[in-house]
Amino acid sequence: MADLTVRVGNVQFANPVIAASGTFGFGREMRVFQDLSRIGGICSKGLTLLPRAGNATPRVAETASGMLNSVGLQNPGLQSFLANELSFMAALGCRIIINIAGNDHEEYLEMCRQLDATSIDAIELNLSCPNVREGCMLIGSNPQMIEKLVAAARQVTRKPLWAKLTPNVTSIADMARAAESGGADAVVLINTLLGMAIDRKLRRPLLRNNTGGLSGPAIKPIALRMVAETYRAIGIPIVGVGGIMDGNDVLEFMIAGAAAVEIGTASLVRPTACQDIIREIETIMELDGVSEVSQYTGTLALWNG
Amino acid sequence: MADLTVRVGNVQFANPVIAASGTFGFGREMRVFQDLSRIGGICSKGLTLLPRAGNATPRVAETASGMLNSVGLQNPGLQSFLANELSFMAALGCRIIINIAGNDHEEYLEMCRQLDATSIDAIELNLSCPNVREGCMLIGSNPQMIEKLVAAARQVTRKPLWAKLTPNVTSIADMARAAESGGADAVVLINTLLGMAIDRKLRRPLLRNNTGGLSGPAIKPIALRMVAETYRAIGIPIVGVGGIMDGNDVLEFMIAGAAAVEIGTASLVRPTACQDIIREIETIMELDGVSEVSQYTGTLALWNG
Amino acid sequence: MQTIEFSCPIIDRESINDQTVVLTLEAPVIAQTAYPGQFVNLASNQFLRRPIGIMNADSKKGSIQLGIRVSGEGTRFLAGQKKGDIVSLLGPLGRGFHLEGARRVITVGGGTGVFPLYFVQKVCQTRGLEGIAVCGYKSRKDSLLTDQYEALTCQTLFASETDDDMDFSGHAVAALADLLLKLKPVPETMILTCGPETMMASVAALAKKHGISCQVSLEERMACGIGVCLVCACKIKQGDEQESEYQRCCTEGPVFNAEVVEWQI
Amino acid sequence: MQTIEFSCPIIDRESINDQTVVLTLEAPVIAQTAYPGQFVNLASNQFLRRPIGIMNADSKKGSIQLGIRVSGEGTRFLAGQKKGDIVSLLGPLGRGFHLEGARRVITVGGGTGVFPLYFVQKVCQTRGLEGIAVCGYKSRKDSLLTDQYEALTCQTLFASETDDDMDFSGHAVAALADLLLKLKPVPETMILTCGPETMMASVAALAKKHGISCQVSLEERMACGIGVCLVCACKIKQGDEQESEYQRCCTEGPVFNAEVVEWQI
Ligand SMILES: Cc1cc2nc3c(=O)[nH]c(=O)nc-3n(C[C@H](O)[C@H](O)[C@H](O)COP(=O)(O)OP(=O)(O)OC[C@H]3O[C@@H](n4cnc5c(N)ncnc54)[C@H](O)[C@@H]3O)c2cc1C
Ligand SMILES: Cc1cc2nc3c(=O)[nH]c(=O)nc-3n(C[C@H](O)[C@H](O)[C@H](O)COP(=O)(O)OP(=O)(O)OC[C@H]3O[C@@H](n4cnc5c(N)ncnc54)[C@H](O)[C@@H]3O)c2cc1C
Ligand SMILES: Cc1cc2nc3c(=O)[nH]c(=O)nc-3n(C[C@H](O)[C@H](O)[C@H](O)COP(=O)(O)O)c2cc1C
Ligand SMILES: Cc1cc2nc3c(=O)[nH]c(=O)nc-3n(C[C@H](O)[C@H](O)[C@H](O)COP(=O)(O)O)c2cc1C
Ligand code: FES
Ligand code: FES
Repeated sequence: MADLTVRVGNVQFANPVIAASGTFGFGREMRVFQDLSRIGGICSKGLTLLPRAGNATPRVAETASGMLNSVGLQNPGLQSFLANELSFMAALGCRIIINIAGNDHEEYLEMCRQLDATSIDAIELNLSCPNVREGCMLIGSNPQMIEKLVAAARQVTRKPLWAKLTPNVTSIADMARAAESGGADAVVLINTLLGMAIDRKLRRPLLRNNTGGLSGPAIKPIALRMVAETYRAIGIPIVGVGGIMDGNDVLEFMIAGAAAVEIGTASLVRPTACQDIIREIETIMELDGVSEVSQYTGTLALWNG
Repeated sequence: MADLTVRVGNVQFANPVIAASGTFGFGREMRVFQDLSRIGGICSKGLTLLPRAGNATPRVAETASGMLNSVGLQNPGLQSFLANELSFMAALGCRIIINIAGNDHEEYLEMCRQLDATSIDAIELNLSCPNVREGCMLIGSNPQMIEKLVAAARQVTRKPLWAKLTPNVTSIADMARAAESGGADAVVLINTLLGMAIDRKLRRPLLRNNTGGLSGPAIKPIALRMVAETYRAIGIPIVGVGGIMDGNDVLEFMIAGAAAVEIGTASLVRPTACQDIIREIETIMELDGVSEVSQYTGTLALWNG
Repeated sequence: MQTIEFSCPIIDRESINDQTVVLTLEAPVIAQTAYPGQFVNLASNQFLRRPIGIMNADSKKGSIQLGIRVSGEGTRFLAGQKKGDIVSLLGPLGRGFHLEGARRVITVGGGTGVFPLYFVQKVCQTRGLEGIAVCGYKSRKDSLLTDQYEALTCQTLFASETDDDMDFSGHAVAALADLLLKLKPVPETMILTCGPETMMASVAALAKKHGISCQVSLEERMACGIGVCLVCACKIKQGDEQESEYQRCCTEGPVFNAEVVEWQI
Repeated sequence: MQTIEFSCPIIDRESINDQTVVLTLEAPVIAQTAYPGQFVNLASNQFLRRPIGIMNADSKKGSIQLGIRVSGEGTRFLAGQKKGDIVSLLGPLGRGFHLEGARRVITVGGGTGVFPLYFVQKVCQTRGLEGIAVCGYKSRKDSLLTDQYEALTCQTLFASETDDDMDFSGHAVAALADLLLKLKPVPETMILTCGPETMMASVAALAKKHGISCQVSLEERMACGIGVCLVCACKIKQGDEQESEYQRCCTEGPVFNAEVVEWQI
């Protein structure tokens, strides 16, 4: 039997497949499609300190091999999550990562404090949501702010801290190094690329928020490059995300340097994606004659010259 | 009859459709497929001061709704171009833009000097090629260097100067503003996004150059967003590029703020793309009841609130 | 674990007009449980799935019907599928119309809105409820399912905005207004509507004026259709004092009580 | 303006084995002008076109044949096309084999390389040239076009790496070496080869040893196929002193004289 376990820092996962934030809710709806105890982990929808209604609709536009979303962090707020959802998630039997976004530094810290006492496995600091005005991408495109925030969070919680970074920057490696310096346990690459779709007849953006985040296979080459680039720049683990649709994609991300991966948009078009992908990984490992999936991580041989 | 003429600064084009650098050669091969005197203009393959052999192969990888290329500016060098290709291009009957890339500041200037005496219609400063080690993207991701280079080029040529910018930056508007401050006549948005494709079996990048530039419909939402964002930041015209496949796409870019557009990858999969797209624009204008195509430019009504 | 069907063969395909087809799919599990107002999310040759309302379900034959109007690439592909082709779909999804306690059910459909409401009238027939179907079209040429509606026990009222040769000449809302004036009121009457938002808002206003309860089927752009991505938000009014909140069209909807809907028009 | 055909109906489709088909397309203009070694660039359900060598052209019937081996999504789609389906293609593209001045033409094909070389032997037959076709396969099960080659006037030599029941047991290169030893030399002999790069390099070395001129058909990943994108570069040696330079596989090639090729292996 293939050994699918991976470690991201001190946290062990049954397999490298984690459901990405914002594409799996809190797991409730997905139970119908697969046995959630068998996937590596679930990352919650992005939570904020106070409840957020999110942006006006339309919030989605289809693009070539991808989609734009501008949900804008609609969520019930941390308190309601802790009261109504956490125990449900905690009972699912897979690793639970909580994705949090703050309007400012202090909001992030307050959420970290509140999560410290819970049973969750890691906190994912969303430094990359392109659909809200404050916090997030503003912090995530500034290395000083990243380092400062991660270091401060490090002080208020013992939970593993993952920094989820935005690709909308000149140097992703600089951002990842900042997160590492701040004491992050892992970086998560990538969130969505800022994009726009236009309705020619109306001469209006299709999204009511004007812009949105691009996800799906369209962005995979960019994500893969960022993982490979960052792998050479930092020592902490990388969780790879962006356009992963099948088991082969997962292994490409691992070869590029990812210790584990997150599956986002794939779950929206194929609700059984996570489960299917785990099976596909097993099949390919047999084909490749690899017995431990973690052996793929960082084995990319660059061409030189 | 619809009026398809557009102006980019002082240069008038018969229509907004320009063949993008690197996807149309110097026009020779494309004559078979269409009457080149009827397209708006042709932008040459990127030229360097000295001949360049380009990168090792494979130089292409297919991706979801796009492709990666790592040609690496293979070209015969400016001198050979001037001796053997320019007169051919000049006789085609459409606007001719020459795309140039330097290893350093001085090489750009030397090429501008040499082009000043020719009959070409504009110089496109390639500040954005992701496939070469020096110049290009390094300059193009630093506002100070952009401004300095454009200003210096402004001193050595009276030709219209277009600055072709890279999307691999945190703020495209900052780069465009720098080009404007330097005295550019237009900015061209966008060149390719840096990406990677991996061969799982070989655990090697598919491209011999490891990384390549992502083009095609996959990147259209990013290009469109950058055009719309930049349109609000600068006063000089924008030439829109990135994933344009049909006439509707052209008009979306114009609505977002482009005065004209360039067609790249579309010509590779459909050699008649430029011609077809011009026809499609005419058809849509009739549908939209618009008589002058330039009336589309910058008419995007953003949602507010 | 609830079964959610995936690959369904097309067992029949009928062209309704040059833009519209009715596909009959073999989908026994969906046919068993689906009720009017629910939808399926269909894979096509495009990236995202496409939500289509369920037009009919035959639990005996194990088949469902979908009425599809070509409005872009995805529906063009789906409408072009042939007998024997297999489509991937998820369903039944969402919350449909509640008929509990109804005695008379008036449906008001506009355009493709007549498709899911056909299922409503079919169920009324089965349950022996009085049904009145108001169907509004641009013109006779654009009319859909008139024969099928007429074959049901419900009373039908076909309205055409531009032609004089249907039952009512004018908009479906005007037809309803006319109907409600002439009709002898019955307690436990319900108005169910599906169609363009402006039409549904007017129907809802009319229903309110007459004191009749009203349910509307909203349309929002969707991705997952199963409640996880939150792109399909609809503004729904809460209790009197509270602000309205976003609910998921695909999960809490697509059918809502008209009173709680905050119209976007 | 030269006509470049676009939409060609498939008029015949033959399965060669479970991975390979031969498609016959109606393409009168290409059939008229194509010569062996040229290729077409075919649209599929993937983003980029797919280059496929021309296996045969019948100028009277106005048709061409393509031999396609499934190696990924694009070729799977193409191989799955049926009679009557229309494919979009560009061609004929590139520079093929030069047969001018030849008296004896030896073709050495490996795997799908036997497809374009069939066209060579067909032309040899028409022109009354002596033809010898060496075709190498993994095993008899993987053999391709043996009947078709046998129906030509050329001498055939089928080599199988693993089976003993074909003409030669061993690699195509070994078969060629054997042949060249036994064969009475004729002036103006040419060796034309197409297949895996290692095979072609060995064939070229063997030809050189025997003082026979040799042409090879290179394969590079392509995008446009028409010479504008420069992704398909092949390293080609210049005059003795000069460095080798990149030439376009799709335009200056795919066929090159073996001596100028700088092998990448
Ligand atoms: C709950 C529900 C039930 C529906 N029932 C039916 C039905 O029974 N029959 C029918 O013909 N149509 C129905 N529709 C509309 C149908 O989903 C759209 O016409 C279809 O998605 C358009 O896809 P396209 O590729 O043809 O068009 P495109 O415009 O190319 O689609 C691009 C994107 O926009 C979305 N989109 C476009 N139009 C709509 C729309 N009106 N509503 C929601 N999303 C849209 C698509 O899903 C896709 O993501 C229903 C929609 C919803 C939400
Ligand atoms: C001049 C020329 C003539 C050819 N003639 C034939 C022929 O007669 N019969 C035949 O079966 N095959 C032929 N091939 C190979 C054929 O083009 C590839 O098998 C095909 O492109 C693979 O596409 P895919 O989508 O199935 O595979 P994928 O691996 O999914 O393709 C991905 C990308 O890689 C490229 N690619 C993959 N393999 C090759 C390859 N071997 N050579 C070039 N590009 C490749 C594809 O074009 C595509 O861009 C020829 C190739 C060239 C360059
Ligand atoms: C509808 C939607 C909602 C998302 N919400 C969040 C979020 O709340 N927090 C976050 O960090 N990322 C969010 N993301 C980004 C994804 O987690 C992921 O980083 C991105 O979509 C790229 O991966 P993919 O191509 O596999 O989808 C969201 C993505 C989508 C499509
Ligand atoms: C094969 C290839 C070669 C290119 N060469 C150049 C070049 O020499 N100079 C340049 O400025 N851009 C070059 N580009 C970028 C294009 O001009 C264009 O900016 C980019 O491809 C995005 O547009 P598209 O999606 O329409 O292709 C090249 C693109 C491709 C695909
Ligand atoms: S469409 Fe995803 S939540 Fe409704
Ligand atoms: S494939 Fe474009 S130049 Fe050869």
